[in-house]
Amino acid sequence: MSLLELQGLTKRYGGIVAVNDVTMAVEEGEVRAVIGPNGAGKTSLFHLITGVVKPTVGEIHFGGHRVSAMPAFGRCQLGMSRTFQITALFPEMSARENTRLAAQARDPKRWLPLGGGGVFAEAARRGDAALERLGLTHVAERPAGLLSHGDQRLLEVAMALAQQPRLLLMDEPTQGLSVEETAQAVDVLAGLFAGGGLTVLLVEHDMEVVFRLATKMTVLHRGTVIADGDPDSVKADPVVQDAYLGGYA
Amino acid sequence: MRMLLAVALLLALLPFGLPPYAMTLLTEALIMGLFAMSLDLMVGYARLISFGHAAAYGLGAYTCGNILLHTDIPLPFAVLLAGLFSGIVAIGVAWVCTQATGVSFSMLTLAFAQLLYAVAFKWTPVTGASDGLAGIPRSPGPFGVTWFATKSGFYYLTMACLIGGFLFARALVRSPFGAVLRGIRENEAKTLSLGYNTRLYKIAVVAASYMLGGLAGALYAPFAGFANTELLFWLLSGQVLIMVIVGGTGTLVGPILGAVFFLFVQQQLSTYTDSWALFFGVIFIGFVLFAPEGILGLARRWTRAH
Amino acid sequence: MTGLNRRTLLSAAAAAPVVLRHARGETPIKIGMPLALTGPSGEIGQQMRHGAEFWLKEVNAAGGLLGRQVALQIEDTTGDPATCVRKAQEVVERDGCKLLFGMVLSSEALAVVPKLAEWNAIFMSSDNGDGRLTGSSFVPNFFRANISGPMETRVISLWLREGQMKKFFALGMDYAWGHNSIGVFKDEVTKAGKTFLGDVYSPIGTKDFSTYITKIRQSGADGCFLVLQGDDNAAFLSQAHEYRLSDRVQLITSIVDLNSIHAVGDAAIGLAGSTRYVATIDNPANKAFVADWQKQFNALPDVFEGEQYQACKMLQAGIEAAKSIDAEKLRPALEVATIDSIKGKIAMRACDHQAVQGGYIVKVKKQDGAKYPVPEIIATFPGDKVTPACRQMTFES
Amino acid sequence: MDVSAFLVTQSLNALSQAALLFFLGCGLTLIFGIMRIVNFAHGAFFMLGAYVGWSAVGLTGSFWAALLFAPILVGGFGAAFEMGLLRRLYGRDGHAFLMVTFGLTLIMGEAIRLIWGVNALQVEIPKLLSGIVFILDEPFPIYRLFLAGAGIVVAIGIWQFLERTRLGLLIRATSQNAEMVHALGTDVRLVRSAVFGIGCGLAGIGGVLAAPMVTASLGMAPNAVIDTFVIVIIGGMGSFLGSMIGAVLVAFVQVFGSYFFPDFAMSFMYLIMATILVFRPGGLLGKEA
Repeated sequence: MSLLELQGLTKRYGGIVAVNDVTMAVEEGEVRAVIGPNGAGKTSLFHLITGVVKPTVGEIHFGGHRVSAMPAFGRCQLGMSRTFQITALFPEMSARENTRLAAQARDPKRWLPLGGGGVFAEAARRGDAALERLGLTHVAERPAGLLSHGDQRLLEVAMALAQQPRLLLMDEPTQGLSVEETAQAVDVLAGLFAGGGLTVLLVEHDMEVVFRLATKMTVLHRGTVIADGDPDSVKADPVVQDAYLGGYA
Repeated sequence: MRMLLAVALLLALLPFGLPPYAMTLLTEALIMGLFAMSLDLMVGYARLISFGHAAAYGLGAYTCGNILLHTDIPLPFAVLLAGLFSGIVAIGVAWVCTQATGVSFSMLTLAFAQLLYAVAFKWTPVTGASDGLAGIPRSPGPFGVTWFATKSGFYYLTMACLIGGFLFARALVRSPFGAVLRGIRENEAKTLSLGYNTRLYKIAVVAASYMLGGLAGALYAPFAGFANTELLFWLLSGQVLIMVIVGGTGTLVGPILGAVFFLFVQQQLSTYTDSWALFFGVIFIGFVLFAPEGILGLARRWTRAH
Repeated sequence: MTGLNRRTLLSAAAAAPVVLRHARGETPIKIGMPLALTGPSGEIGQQMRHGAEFWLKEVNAAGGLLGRQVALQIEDTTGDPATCVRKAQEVVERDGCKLLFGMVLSSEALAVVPKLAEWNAIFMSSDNGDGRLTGSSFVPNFFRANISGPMETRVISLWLREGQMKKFFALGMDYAWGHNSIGVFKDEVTKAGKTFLGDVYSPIGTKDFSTYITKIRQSGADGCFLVLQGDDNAAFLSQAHEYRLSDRVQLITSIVDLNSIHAVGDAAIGLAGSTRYVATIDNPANKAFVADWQKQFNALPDVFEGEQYQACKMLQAGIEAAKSIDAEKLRPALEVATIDSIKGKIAMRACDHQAVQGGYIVKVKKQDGAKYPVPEIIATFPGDKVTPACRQMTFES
Repeated sequence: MDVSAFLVTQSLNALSQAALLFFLGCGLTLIFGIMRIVNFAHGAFFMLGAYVGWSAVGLTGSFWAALLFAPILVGGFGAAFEMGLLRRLYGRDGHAFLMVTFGLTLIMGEAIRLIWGVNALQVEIPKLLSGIVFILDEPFPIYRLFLAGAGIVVAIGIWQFLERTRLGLLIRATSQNAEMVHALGTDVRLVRSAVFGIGCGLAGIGGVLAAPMVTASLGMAPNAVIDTFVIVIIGGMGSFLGSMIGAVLVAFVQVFGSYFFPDFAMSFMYLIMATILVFRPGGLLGKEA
């Protein structure tokens, strides 16, 4: 069984069909990118998977659990961690506190109202390890709100990593970054994914980024999956070429 | 910690140097301080701006008043029980109010408090309606000890509640639970997406806040010897919110200072002039313009400069 | 040094300047007066302050009491019982007041009276109407110089017995005073063989009285008894006038004061009711009082000004008889105190500390040349008919 | 009295009360829509309207002059307050506005007490409106008909103002997206001052119109501000139409509630508010929570 399975997933807003009968799967260990032109339904699909919105029709299974009606925080507890399209951090906390709070969410004693030194120590250890992996140790004590854009994006990834997720969901990880920042961020991410052990689902429309990072691709067009496979075969697919990639390939 | 000990020692010694009226005022200031600090748990740590915190105070006061009037439960236990009761009621209140966020949350808390106010006006057997409950005794005990009923004994009881409440609140905000609250304060959506069921945390903090606020109200009833509907009125909710802001939100100590400041300044001003409200208003606006971080922030800035 | 010694020393140090200032005589007699000077009841509080200050000037000009000057320590309570308790405690503990005036609202008084024994202080009320203060909530250190709510109602019902009206309805503010007064009224009119049709209570702060006016009209009553105060009273009278209610129903109010009349102007014309004090009472003491008052303020004294002055005179009589302000000595003296003042002869009653006094019924009429309508006395009733049995709120006969 | 007469007169009466609530609520909601702040001092502006109205009647002898003059003065004062004080605080959190407007409430209340005294002041209904008419044999004050009419006229006026005029367009645009309006070269600060002034001016109209019914008194502000909150919350903060619906709903509930269930008159308003917020956290016509 795949880690994440979507079956016949449909989301309608009034008369508009944002996601139409999508069936796809994410296997353990793959880095899958969902691509598609603006309005293809990428963000809606992402919201369905993370639990921000509930599907009109269809089922979502994650790690063997049916999560279609589960609230967002419940899915996180099963091992989904996500980053946002517009960076979402705790701006007044230090980078270290950000990752610590993220790691704490995986601790069964995360709600402890008194004491909790052990919880903090364990969370800090995981958080620091995540900062290290993304090369952010040198800014660990700085308030997150004062970091550069690039570092803020990476910090968000570090927060997700600190949760030791089974599935890392990334919504446009290079959105809003300058060309240089994008290049740097992609380098770091590529290194991270190359290390293995991570399962990633990312939504992105910068094709260069996608081809650099993804091992599998799903192409959405008007809410429907029009192609699925490894990057090379998708790139070669005439339907995809016609619908989206245009002159790129 | 050393600072806390010093303050506790100072508070403990004050009864030996202060005239009785100042003791009375100080006792009330400490009660108000506890009340304001309880609200800071919500406002300062989870950005839950309550416009109806008088509900906690009034619940505590009426509960404690009824316990003392109708049972033989000793004063200290009655106070604790009333605080606990207020906290339990809060779970229901919070469950409803946390359906909403932002201004709507504030308004729901206001609606709830005003509903309680309206109920208190009609539920004569329990609340005494518009007359309130008068002649609330300071029941002796435990073990027949009557010391808590004396002026200084009651002061020490209040002090113990304040310090205990403060230690509890401080442990709470420094715990893993408190870390999540700070997350909610800074970015609730992100906290939710990290896998925290934020609504439960909010309900829990409202309950803790109501419990301490109820404790303050529970102290007030035997302190003044009466409880009436004013203790549930929105004006008190507004005042305590101002105390928290004047003192400095998210600091626990600040709101206590804010309450003490509020009470003493009002007391002094109103002795000198009928127009005390005018000066009071000017002071608030002055704080916003010149000391946006409140009394505590002002004090910190001052100590840094010197 | 023990705590006790240190405290004594501190208080001695604090008292030192006062001693110096009054080196020739004794320290002044301080009377604490917590009052609602601001807030919704502020107008009554301000009247009480005027009345007390007027008396203060008079008594100090005549050499003070027991050879000591008298001083008032006035504090604003905003009409909030919690603040009132704090302020009362403050004037007692900080300023050393053993005598108290003031406390506009009965809720304030009810909150304060349980503390009087602990403070060893005497409170002379000039305004609190709640019957329970001299009834179920009676405490030995409380005295009431004014007419209480049940007494006002009694005056009205005595007047109604003689009148033509048969059927009555009542509207009161939804708090203790309203419920108490209407309870007495219901009792009284039923005993007089008349019909009580029903009652309704409006929440404090009601702005629109139209539904209540509709109810009054629908009831088919000849007369409607009103127990309203302050803003609510003014709003009701304005709106009753708007609806021409008084064309059909005689409005009878438990208390007629100049302030309300001034607030609603011609809308008050035709209103009948009891009053605690009115400047036109015909006796030499009142004539002198009104003349002096007019000289000072260029206005007529209003209800609470007169009542406060009378309360001051009552306390004065007690102090002069006891030759002390100590509660233990003053209490017995006050219990038998009598004065002949602006409302004639008035005697304090030992059994419940209620001053026995007559009541007045006035009707508001248009007077040529006057800016506002004026209340005119149309009936008076003697004290023995008006004052309830000891510690009771109901009446025999 | 027959049932239809009762229903008609009480409904008309509820409409007249709704008009008064609307003058308050509409201003508060406009201000919230533009500035995202809760103006605690709104009740104080309402009260100021009543007192200025009283003085204006005294000076000019005309209620109509007062109705013109008082809102201008109150609105001007509001705009001045916005320009002098509130303007410095944009970008700060909500606490700052709460404190400043609460402080202003205290200052205005006391200033009014110092200027006009503690006694309630009477404003006479103008001769033209002081009579009663008979509706299905039930007497009904002309002044209340006038109030209901004034409410409807002002509501239509504001609606047209928001829809048709340039300033109205700017106000709507600013409440949608202030940065965009700013980027398009309009001085958002002026829009804010104008809206704050208009909002306070509307409260001032309410004050002048309420004075003949309830007299000008110091208790007006605290009572008014809480009612106003309720209707704005019910309608949805920032929604003009919502404040209208909220005002009508609250007025009808109060009038009929206090008739049929006088014991619960005080609770109704809050019960409705809580119920609506639980099911629609943003209010009836509010956008979000």
